[in-house]
Amino acid sequence: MASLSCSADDLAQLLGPNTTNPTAAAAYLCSQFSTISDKFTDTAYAVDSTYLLFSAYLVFSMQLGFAMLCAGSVRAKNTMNIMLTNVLDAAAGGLFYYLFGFAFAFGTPSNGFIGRHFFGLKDVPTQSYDYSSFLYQWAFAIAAAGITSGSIAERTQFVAYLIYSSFLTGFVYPVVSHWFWSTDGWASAFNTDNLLFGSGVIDFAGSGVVHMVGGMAGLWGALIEGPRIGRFDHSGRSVALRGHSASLVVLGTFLLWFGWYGFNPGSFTKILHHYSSGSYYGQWSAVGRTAVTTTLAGSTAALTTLFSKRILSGHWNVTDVCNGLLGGFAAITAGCSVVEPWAAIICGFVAAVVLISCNRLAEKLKFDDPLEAAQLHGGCGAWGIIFTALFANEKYVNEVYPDKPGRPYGLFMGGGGKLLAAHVIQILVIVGWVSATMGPLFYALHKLKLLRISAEDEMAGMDMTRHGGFAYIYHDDNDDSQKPGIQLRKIEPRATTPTSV
Amino acid sequence: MASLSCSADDLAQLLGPNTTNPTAAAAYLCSQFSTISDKFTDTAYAVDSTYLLFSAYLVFSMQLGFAMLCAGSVRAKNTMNIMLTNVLDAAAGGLFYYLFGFAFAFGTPSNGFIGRHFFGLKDVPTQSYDYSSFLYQWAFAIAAAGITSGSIAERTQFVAYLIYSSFLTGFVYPVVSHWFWSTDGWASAFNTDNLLFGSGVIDFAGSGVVHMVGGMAGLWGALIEGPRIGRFDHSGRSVALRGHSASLVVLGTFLLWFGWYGFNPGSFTKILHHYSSGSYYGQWSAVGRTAVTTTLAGSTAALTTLFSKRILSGHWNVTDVCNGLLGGFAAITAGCSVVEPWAAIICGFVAAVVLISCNRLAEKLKFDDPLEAAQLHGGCGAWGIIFTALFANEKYVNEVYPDKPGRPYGLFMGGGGKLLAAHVIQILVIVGWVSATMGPLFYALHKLKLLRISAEDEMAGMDMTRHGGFAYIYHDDNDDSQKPGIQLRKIEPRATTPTSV
Amino acid sequence: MASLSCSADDLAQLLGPNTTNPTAAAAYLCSQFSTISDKFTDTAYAVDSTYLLFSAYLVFSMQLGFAMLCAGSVRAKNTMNIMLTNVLDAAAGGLFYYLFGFAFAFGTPSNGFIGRHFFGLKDVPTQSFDYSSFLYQWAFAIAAAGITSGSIAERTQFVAYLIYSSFLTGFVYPVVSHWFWSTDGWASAFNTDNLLLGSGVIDFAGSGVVHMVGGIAGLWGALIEGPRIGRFDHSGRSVMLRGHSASLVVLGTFLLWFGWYGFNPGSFTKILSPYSSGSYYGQWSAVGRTAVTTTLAGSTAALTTLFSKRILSGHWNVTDVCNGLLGGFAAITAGCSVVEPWAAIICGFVAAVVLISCNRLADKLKFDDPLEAAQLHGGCGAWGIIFTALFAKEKYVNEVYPGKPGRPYGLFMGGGGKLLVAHVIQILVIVGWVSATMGPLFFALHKLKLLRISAEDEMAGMDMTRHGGFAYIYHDDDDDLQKPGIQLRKIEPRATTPTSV
Repeated sequence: MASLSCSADDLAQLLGPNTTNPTAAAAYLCSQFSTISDKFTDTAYAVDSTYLLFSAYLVFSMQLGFAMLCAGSVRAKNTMNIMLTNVLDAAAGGLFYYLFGFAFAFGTPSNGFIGRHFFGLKDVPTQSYDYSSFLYQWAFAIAAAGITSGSIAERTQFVAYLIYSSFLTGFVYPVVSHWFWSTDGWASAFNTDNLLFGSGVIDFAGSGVVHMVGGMAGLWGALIEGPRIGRFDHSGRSVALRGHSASLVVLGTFLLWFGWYGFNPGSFTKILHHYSSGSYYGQWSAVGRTAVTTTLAGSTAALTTLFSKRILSGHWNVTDVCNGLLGGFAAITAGCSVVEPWAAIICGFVAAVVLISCNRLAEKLKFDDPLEAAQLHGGCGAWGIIFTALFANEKYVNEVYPDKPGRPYGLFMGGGGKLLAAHVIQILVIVGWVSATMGPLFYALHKLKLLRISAEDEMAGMDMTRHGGFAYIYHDDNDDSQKPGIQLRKIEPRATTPTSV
Repeated sequence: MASLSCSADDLAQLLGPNTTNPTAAAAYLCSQFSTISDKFTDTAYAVDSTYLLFSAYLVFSMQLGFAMLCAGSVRAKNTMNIMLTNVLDAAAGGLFYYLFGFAFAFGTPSNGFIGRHFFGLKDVPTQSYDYSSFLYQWAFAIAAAGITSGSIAERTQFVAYLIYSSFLTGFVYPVVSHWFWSTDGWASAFNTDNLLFGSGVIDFAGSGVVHMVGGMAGLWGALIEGPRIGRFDHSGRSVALRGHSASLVVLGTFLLWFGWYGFNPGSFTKILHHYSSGSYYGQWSAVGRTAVTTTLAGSTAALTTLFSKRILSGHWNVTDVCNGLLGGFAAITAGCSVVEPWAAIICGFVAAVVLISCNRLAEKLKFDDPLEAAQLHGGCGAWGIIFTALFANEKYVNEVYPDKPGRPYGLFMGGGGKLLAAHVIQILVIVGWVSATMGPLFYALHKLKLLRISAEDEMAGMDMTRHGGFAYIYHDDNDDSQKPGIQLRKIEPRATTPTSV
Repeated sequence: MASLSCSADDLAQLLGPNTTNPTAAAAYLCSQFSTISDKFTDTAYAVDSTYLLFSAYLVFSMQLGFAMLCAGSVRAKNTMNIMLTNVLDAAAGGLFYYLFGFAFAFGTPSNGFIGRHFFGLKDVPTQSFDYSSFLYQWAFAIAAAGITSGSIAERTQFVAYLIYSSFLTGFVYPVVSHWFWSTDGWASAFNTDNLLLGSGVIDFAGSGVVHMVGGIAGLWGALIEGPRIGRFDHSGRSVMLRGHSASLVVLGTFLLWFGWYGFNPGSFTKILSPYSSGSYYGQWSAVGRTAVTTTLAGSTAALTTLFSKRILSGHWNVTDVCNGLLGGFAAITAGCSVVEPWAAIICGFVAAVVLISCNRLADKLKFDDPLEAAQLHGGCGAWGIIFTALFAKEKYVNEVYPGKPGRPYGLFMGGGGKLLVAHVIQILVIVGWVSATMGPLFFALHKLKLLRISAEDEMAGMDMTRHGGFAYIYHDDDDDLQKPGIQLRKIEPRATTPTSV
């Protein structure tokens, strides 16, 4: 890349002694170029920060999406509970990620396992980490916790929730993101020293780091808690406990789709970065391509699910389509920046199949996950990691992860099996790490009777017993408001005039 | 515009033979300027791509707005159906627009009628079309399909929906957008060869291309299907079938408003474009002005509707205000970038009147459109096209559509009638083309008994019969969950234990 | 900061007479630098406009947040009413702010009390005010009106609402924003002539200008109207009148959080502004820091509220947590750009305590504010103003309000008490001004019987009596559809045919 650095000495010599004051002329010109160079630096910081901040805001809007998706997917009697967990994911996550999480994840210089600087944002901003980086990474961290809360919905004590959520956002997730995304991480593709298998793991926006971590944590939680009462009947047949509002599910899904445009294309973190200066093709094109692959993977997965479910269950089901869509997104997240658009279609198609199979398997094993979060984020996330190792395009890999020419790329694209090996290791390591940390935690909570609510509470719904009342009051007994103190009772219709919703 | 191109020969001559090495000095300086020029190119691409991508995300959020607006405007028993169509608009639209749509619309070089390159994004990115352009145009395409789905809501078979939606997004809409927006389009104001009436059609963000196309398609669909059961009683009087949730309507309307800031100002596609370099007035001001005209038109239409409806019907109606607001937006869309803010107020006022009149007319003709989509997007869209031809400001027209000085502008602004003639032709051509393509399609579906659902299904609601159950379950029969297999039954309250919300 | 201005004369002399054509060579080089300088100007305008416009869109999305929060917090029978007021805040606000408001607030040159240019955006754009500034300020203005509408919800005549809303958005709020934000304002920290106490008021994004104004206006409205029927029983005990949908409350809260990233960081209005050119630390870092302080203050307030309410009321309450969160945001708004992240945690903690205390006090005084808007925006807003005067950091104050070195800063940071005095004056002045304008207005409306609805209407709900029907119809009586004219009746369950959801 041509630079604007200017040597006044050289230029003075070129102008030569016949020029009246060559030194001053050269210094003058060089100072102009240096000013220009500084202004370009400023511009790049401003543009990239704008890009990163608005991407962070989009990713944050996914938390709203999760809240609405979860709320719509549970029964009305547990709506307040699940929404409170989602609000607190963001709020408690904000504090813990500020205090420890960001430091564990990106504190540099550090060893390959865990970061050890930047606690409480000390010494930030630096050359490479500005406040906007923190905000962006925080939005990612709370997404992981949000995934897990879906798996254990409708039957978990609120205190247990507070404990696991802090632990996940503050420690488990940051360590994983350190491994794969920090420049010091042992498996990071950005590692400047030595890359795992000469390649490192290409988990661009976190199919593994975010989705599998959240999904695996949910898997252990749901496994240890066991299914909700009534989810499997006495003869062992699966009974769908449908969520209370499909409108909220669709609202949440669309918001997640909207936010995913911050999640995937935003993961470049910089947009003013040329691949060859002065050309129309640069990182801005790669960002656009990432948005396109994301869209196509989700769309394909949605359509595949639509028709598969039509064949399997006989009706056109909107909540299944929404889950399929999200499965496609979770899968493309790892490879979104390094695959061709046509490959994204394959990714989405397989993701839908993976999700349906995982759900089948879960039913067989009597595993109950109200949001299908373990299947969706765990299963499709794992597929996404494999997919990337198969379809990563050489040119794109070298553009997105520059300065190491000849690095391995997708197996099916002729790039050999090294990337695949690295990615298999990623899956194993994530499964191992999350199982080794979250599994014992959930088990300890279980043994301490802190994990699952009582059967009576579960039947009555947590909103009534723990959260001060039901989430909805659609009918109004006007005369009730006259009666003192009837505040948090369960609303009982009167026998004489049975009311309805 | 001053450029940074630098001739080393010229500069060497200026420095002259007395300079020690004039050639090298000149080459050195010129290479610096060339580097600078390249960096400006990079910056412009990055800034414009950022602008376009985030605008595209905003436009995408309109799909969520449509979904919520439609969901709230239909009866509860058809909520799942209409939301599924909105999700699939986006998903199926993503695939079809990727495979054909974008190619038909913007594939260049091509003839004036239809594009023929870029199938499956082959050869993209080019100098003029990057991935972000595709994403932006896709978000527009699915909006057109979303409009139509509102017109035929609550009574259309799902299969019919899949067929017309693919056809509209994949062929009908792309061809129209080619005519008016592609540089090759026969009526495009960007056409570099010869402009229709020396002017071309100024449909900046698509009052005609998007809204009228969607509205006209909906008109034919709703006309061929006939009104919903119960919409007009035996004596022929109109009976309002109110939607099930005003909250969703307001949510959807606000989201559409939010997204319209991507739709209208975003249609500039570039923001780093000066009108005279170094001045505070440039395309960024025009972008801001467009956002202001959009806001004012919608606001005026909302207030006009509020007071008109108060006089006509006696109450302050929020859903009518929402529709009025959207009518104002649909109307200003064509001229948003080329009119003064005060003209936008006129635009909004008339749009509200047009919408009320169209609704009156529809009732007279026993035309039933659950979302008023044909009236709103068709009627107000047509008014918007006329409005632009009357009020387009000379200065703004020449800034937004540069390099052709002396082009016609608004009739009332002294610009002559040529623009009006071109715009009347636009209306006729859009009506003709959509009628000639979508009319026969709907008619064929009708004849094949694929269009309308059976009367029984319509009475029961499509959610129960086709989509696996009702969208909402606000009450919980706890004991039910114990009974096996009661999964998708209609929930019946029992006389013995009346349950409540 | 080094500039790119270039003197051809100087450069010609440096090149000297031995150069063949020194004048031409110098002119050539200088024209290149001038072109470059112009291009940087263009770039800065484009980047800053992009930043400001998207921030404005985010702030606009807060209106949607308000609408949903208000809708969920009132009883179902008044949903249409409150949502209509929120839609009209935006729409009527758009017109009035265009016609007068912006002129009163920012019309320059003017006196310290009120602006007097830019009516109907005449003479805009100027060097300092572009259309995008108007759009951004409009989004702020409607937020203030939105706050007030919450305080007087469920019992106010719609006409009264229209009157106060226009008056507040068109006059009261613009005058306050002129005082504290315009370069001419008598208490503005941007005032170029003489600063109040050598400091001016540092109300960066409007804890006082927006939140206290809205809150105090609401206080007077709610005080004059008195509590809702049934809010305090005969023995004077407080009876909760719970909102009808916690899902809408959470949706609204998250949208407000999302929008607050436009409100606070967006208030810089420019992002491409280096503090020292060529460094990684510039206004973009300050913008990011502002987003971080905002996040931390809200998060801390949410957690504090969660545990306080658990102790006080015995359950984990999601709507209280949402209110606490918003209280934290309202408080940090004044100082968000000039405090350290750790100070934001203190800010949020105290804000939660302030809100709880204010609510206690309100209960004691039998003051009824359905949204807690007076307590939240008034109380926490006032705390935010004090907080800023205590914790504003010297370095940040001088970066954000440059050009006046040695200005006072936070008392606890060693900056002396002048800032605190200025901020106490701000609180007094805002309370005085809003009381002197909105108090008499509400009182006059009250005396004219235009303020409060009749007791019968209040019991029946305004939707039924004024807005054409109930907001929700979750059950469908299919046979009803056949009967003509049964349109806006209250839905009564019938004993004979038990209906379902």
